[in-house]
Amino acid sequence: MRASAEPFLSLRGVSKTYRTGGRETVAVSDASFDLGDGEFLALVGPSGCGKSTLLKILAGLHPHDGGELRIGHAGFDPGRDIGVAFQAPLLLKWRRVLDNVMLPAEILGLPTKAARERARDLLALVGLEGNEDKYPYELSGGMQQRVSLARALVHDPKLVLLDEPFGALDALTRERMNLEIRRIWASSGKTVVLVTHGVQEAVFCATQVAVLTAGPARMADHFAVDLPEPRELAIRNTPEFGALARRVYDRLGIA
Amino acid sequence: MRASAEPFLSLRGVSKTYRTGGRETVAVSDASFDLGDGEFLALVGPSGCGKSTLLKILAGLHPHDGGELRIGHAGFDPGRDIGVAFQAPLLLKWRRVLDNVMLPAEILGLPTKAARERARDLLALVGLEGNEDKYPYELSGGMQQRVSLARALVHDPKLVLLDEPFGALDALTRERMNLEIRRIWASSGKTVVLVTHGVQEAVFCATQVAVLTAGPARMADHFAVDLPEPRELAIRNTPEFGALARRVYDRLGIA
Amino acid sequence: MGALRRHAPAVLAHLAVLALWAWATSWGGVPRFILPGPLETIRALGAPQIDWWRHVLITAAEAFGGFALAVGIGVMLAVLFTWFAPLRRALMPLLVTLNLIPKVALAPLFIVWLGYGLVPNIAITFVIAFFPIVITTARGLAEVEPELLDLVRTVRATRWQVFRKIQLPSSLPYLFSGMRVAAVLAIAGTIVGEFVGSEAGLGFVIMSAQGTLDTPVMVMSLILVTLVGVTLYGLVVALERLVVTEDARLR
Amino acid sequence: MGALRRHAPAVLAHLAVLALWAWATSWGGVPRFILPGPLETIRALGAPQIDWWRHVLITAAEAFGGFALAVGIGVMLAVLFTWFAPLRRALMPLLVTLNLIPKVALAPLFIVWLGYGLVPNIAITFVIAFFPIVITTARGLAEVEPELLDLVRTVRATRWQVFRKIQLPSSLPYLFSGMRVAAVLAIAGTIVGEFVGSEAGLGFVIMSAQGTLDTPVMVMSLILVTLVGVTLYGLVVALERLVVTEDARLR
Amino acid sequence: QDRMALVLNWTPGPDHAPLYWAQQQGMYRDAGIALTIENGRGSGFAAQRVGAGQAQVGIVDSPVALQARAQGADLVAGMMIYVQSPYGIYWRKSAGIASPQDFRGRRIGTPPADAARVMWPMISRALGIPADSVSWVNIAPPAKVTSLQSGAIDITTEFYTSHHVYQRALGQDLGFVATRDIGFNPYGNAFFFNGAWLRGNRDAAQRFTRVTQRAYAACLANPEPCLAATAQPAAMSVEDLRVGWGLVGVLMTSDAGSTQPLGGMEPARMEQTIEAVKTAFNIPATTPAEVMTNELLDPAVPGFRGAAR
Ligand SMILES: Nc1ncnc2c1ncn2[C@@H]1O[C@H](COP(=O)(O)OP(=O)(O)OP(=O)(O)O)[C@@H](O)[C@H]1O
Ligand SMILES: Nc1ncnc2c1ncn2[C@@H]1O[C@H](COP(=O)(O)OP(=O)(O)OP(=O)(O)O)[C@@H](O)[C@H]1O
Ligand SMILES: O=[N+]([O-])[O-]
Ligand SMILES: [Mg+2]
Ligand SMILES: [Mg+2]
Repeated sequence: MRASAEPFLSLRGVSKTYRTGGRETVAVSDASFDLGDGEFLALVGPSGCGKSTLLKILAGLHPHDGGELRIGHAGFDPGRDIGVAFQAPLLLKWRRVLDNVMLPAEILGLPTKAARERARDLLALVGLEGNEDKYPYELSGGMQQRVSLARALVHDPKLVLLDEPFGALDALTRERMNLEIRRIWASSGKTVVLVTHGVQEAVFCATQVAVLTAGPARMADHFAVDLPEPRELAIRNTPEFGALARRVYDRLGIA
Repeated sequence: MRASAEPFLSLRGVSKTYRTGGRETVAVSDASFDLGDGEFLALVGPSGCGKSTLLKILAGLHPHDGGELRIGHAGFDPGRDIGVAFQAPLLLKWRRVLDNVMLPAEILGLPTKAARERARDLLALVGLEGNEDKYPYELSGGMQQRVSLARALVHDPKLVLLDEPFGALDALTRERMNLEIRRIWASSGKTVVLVTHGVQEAVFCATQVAVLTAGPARMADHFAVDLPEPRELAIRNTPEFGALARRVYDRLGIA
Repeated sequence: MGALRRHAPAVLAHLAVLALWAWATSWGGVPRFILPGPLETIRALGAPQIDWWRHVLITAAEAFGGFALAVGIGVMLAVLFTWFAPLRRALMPLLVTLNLIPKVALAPLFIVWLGYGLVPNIAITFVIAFFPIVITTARGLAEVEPELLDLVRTVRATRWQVFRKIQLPSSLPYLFSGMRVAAVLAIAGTIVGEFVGSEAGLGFVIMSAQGTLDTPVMVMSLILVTLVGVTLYGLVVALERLVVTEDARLR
Repeated sequence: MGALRRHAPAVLAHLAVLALWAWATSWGGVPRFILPGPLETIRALGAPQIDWWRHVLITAAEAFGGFALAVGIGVMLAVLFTWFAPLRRALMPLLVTLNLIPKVALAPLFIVWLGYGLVPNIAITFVIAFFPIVITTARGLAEVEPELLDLVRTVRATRWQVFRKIQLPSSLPYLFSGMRVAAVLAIAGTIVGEFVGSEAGLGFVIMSAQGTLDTPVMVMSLILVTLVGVTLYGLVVALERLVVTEDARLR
Repeated sequence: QDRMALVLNWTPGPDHAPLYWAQQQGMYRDAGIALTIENGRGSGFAAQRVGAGQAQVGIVDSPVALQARAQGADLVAGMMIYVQSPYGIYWRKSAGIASPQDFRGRRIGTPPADAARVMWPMISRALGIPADSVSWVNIAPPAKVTSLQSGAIDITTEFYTSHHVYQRALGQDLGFVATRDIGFNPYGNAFFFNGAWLRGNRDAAQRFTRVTQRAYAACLANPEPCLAATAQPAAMSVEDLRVGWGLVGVLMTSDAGSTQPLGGMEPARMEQTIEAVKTAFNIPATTPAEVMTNELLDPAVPGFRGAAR
């Protein structure tokens, strides 16, 4: 597999409690796992179990309260090498679609021309060619989500954190996006963490699946997806795929 | 079936073009269908095809450019009898969860005590008991979406318009919500229009499925779901269900 | 403890200014007929001919009254402008124009027409303070997310309900920044009014003291005016704390 | 055509005020030593002893200069306050307090310390106009959605980048409502400054005319001051149109 | 009771002490006058308010009243207060000004509206320097003393009633000349009535004037009760009022040889005042008889013969 000697990502007993208005909400409790370089991890778990929180901790946005967290090998720059697509599209309403995608590139000071080229390519890739000059409010929900996905990739980050990036997409577009993100991942050696509610999607996309429990995010299961590469959509009809999906459903308590 | 003599909802060649910044976007073109009283319609179609636009037209928020639209029988009051859950949760950030759910009831001047009771019940029903006093920012994405769903139902509307209300939910919660919304629908005689990207969800929940084409929303297919009532989750494993789902996948161009 | 910590820097900054004042008037060589020392200024409180308490109350009444009017009428105008676009298009530019006419120069006309006393001074205060309220509130109402308006339009909310439930709460940050500015202007307006015509109030005392170069009385009056202003401003801030939901993310 | 339609109500409203003025001074019985008629006022433009153009330019220079300073320094302060919370906690209350001291009463100090002329008047204008900028901008910066800040924090945006790319654009509606208020205050500040000490400018002309009860010259000066103000305000509105992305949903 | 409003030339000061004393003693009430005293904001403002009929009588500097008449304000003087012109010119000796001769090439800091400034053509003639040998800068009234003391300006003009303030601030460094001492002596502040009201209410005007006249006479004779009555409304200390009242006495001193009662006006002096204003403002000609009347006064109250300077 792609994983190198020491893990790319390593969590040991990471936890996080929100304290607001006198309330305490334990969002993540004792999250521990390793992820090798170039792995594709799918995070699955019930609503409110702390997936988004965990992702924000990985993105360096929330300090965690306890435990140890290590990201990247030597030469990994958390400021340049992480790309995030949040659960909400979070587009800047005063910027056109293309300029929204350009945002991380601008901030990192990447060469403008090349970055614009890449932004256009990514927009085409997510099926939004011709919408570059629109403002966010002119887009449908699914279109906004795809802009946000393109933005997460524009600076070619080594670690890509995706929080339900396909939640607002129809089945067909979603399948296409699954294939695209896998293609990008496979060709670039990126490490990807994908939060998703689609069990089939998780198993199809990922090389590892982590299932979280309700309440504070705690690992209920974590296993490697040993399916052949490259994967075709048809793989979903194989018994091996079915068994892995069944395992996730079981852990989630779905009959 | 539940449908009475003249349809509850009737569209004839309804169309809608957005004109913004010198651009024209045809969002809905020539949408025509009837829906009987107490039916449950699922709208399925690719991202950006005009589903949300159509729903907003039904909600009376966008004037349509052409065609004819009729909603409700005599005694139907569009101001009191429609409940909408938009694609984004749209919670008021200065109101607590319970007060967010109360909003339509307040505006309609419903008796406060009873409405609060109902709001609490609905919050429990969507799995959010204990979160009544939180502010929206303290909720996860899926939790916000469920608050929005509860809000759409609090004033007991006759016509319920739901725009991907389960998009941010995990598989298990989503199944539960499917069962709950069906229970409410079956026990109250409401008419429901549900926009969804889940083909299985559409066939499982609805009595009618409309499939829209890419580009401006035009009907690609419209058929009745003749599955027995009440439906159990297990029905999804029957060949009848599989055939109907297959039909939708085919229309959407999914192999 | 938390409050003490929070306010300590502000208190220190104020004390620093006081210290600077004390220094300037003792060793700094600023002559007393330009600026008296702090002690001398405090002693002015004992001046028998000045009923300080009465002057403070009159100035406060004018400032608070004019401010309250400004908020009430300002918000009302902003709401009407949002409801009736033609009204806005007709009156807003006129309002701007009229506001640009320097009030200091108009003041004598005010008195010729209104006379002087509590009511005209409240009127002048109102006229000077209400503009920021209209501007910020109108802007706040206009900036409300259109999606939030859709939310209540589906249940055919009345204009008033839309305002009460959506527009007002979501534009409170605008309204309150307008109110903070208006509080400062209200104080200035009251003093301008009292300069132009009055028989009592701190502005009146300042004018009398200026005539005889009684700088301790003058500076004491200025301090009291400022305290009246700080009180008004403090009330605005307190109301803001009370009304605007603390978004814990923002602090 | 659209523009004409759009501005027609405002033009009509202004004409109505002019008509009211004409009526009041002819049949309305307002004596000319209080308010002269429009014709007489216009005739004041021919007064040989007044170089109107020069006075207008001086007043405009003071108002525009003080306003530009107010915007620049006001925004800078607001940004510093957002970046360094202790600075805000120490200086913001002091700023409020100092702003509440009535500037009209401080006139003697201004002259003693700054002298008179163009530069001191720009300084007075600045002092009076910068407060709304600080208040509204600080508020706007604070109201930025925290999620949007997260967005750029993942790529470790510098403070300056966060400001430039997220905070500034998203708080422009606040900044511009502050600038509108400040434009009005700048005009008032300039006139106050010219009242306190000046050798030229429209405030100077107003004072001269008040002394000789030359009401036509006084009213003409007021009109010109107002026109200078309308120009400044118009520039702010034009800049706003240019800079703030028209959100088609809002109009 | 006849209702009357009196608008002062400025906020209450020593020159108004007799009015507050008389009011306190109930002298107006006893004469059938319900009097309200309104604060003013300069003579021009008082002239406007009386001219517009919103006050029946006001204290107005005579030249200002004459200008206001030319603009259509119907004003008639019924009692003179400052028989001697109050205009004074003040300078800082350390600025290198030994006498008014040294004014040449200097700037005088004073509001444009200042009476001495608008009368400058005549004052400069009296000083013996060309009118255009000085230039002017606007300094707001409350800033004048401090500006002079701090060196922001070298010369200013001021009513003599503030003489003590300048003395306190500059002491030995103060240079001063009163225009009345160098031959420019127009009438100063007087009670001006609204002409139309006066014609219809001669009796009330006369009762008002006589009470006022007696009050001024009484206060000149025995100031202390008057000053005590004024401290509160003026928000000024009795000490300051006492010094100021002394200066008022100087200005109220009758001309040598005049037989006018207290507050009475010499037509010839009024004629000179009109001439001065005409020269300065190019106003239409008018006669003393149109602008003044001595008939409201009680001839039995003698003119003030002088105070110790
Ligand atoms: N800013 C916050 N302040 C307080 N509590 C919060 C905050 N954000 C999240 N929470 C709480 O933390 C828990 C985990 O939230 P999180 O958003 O991580 O869930 P999630 O797994 O992403 O859920 P979903 O699938 O619904 O998006 C929830 O109980 C939520 O209410
Ligand atoms: N306010 C608007 N102004 C201009 N164009 C708009 C606006 N809203 C939607 N559109 C355009 O109309 C089309 C239909 O949008 P709509 O939101 O109805 O799609 P949808 O079917 O709901 O898509 P999704 O599944 O992604 O939510 C899209 O091309 C979108 O870009
Ligand atoms: O102040 N006065 O002009 O009398
Ligand atoms: Mg989440
Ligand atoms: Mg949609």
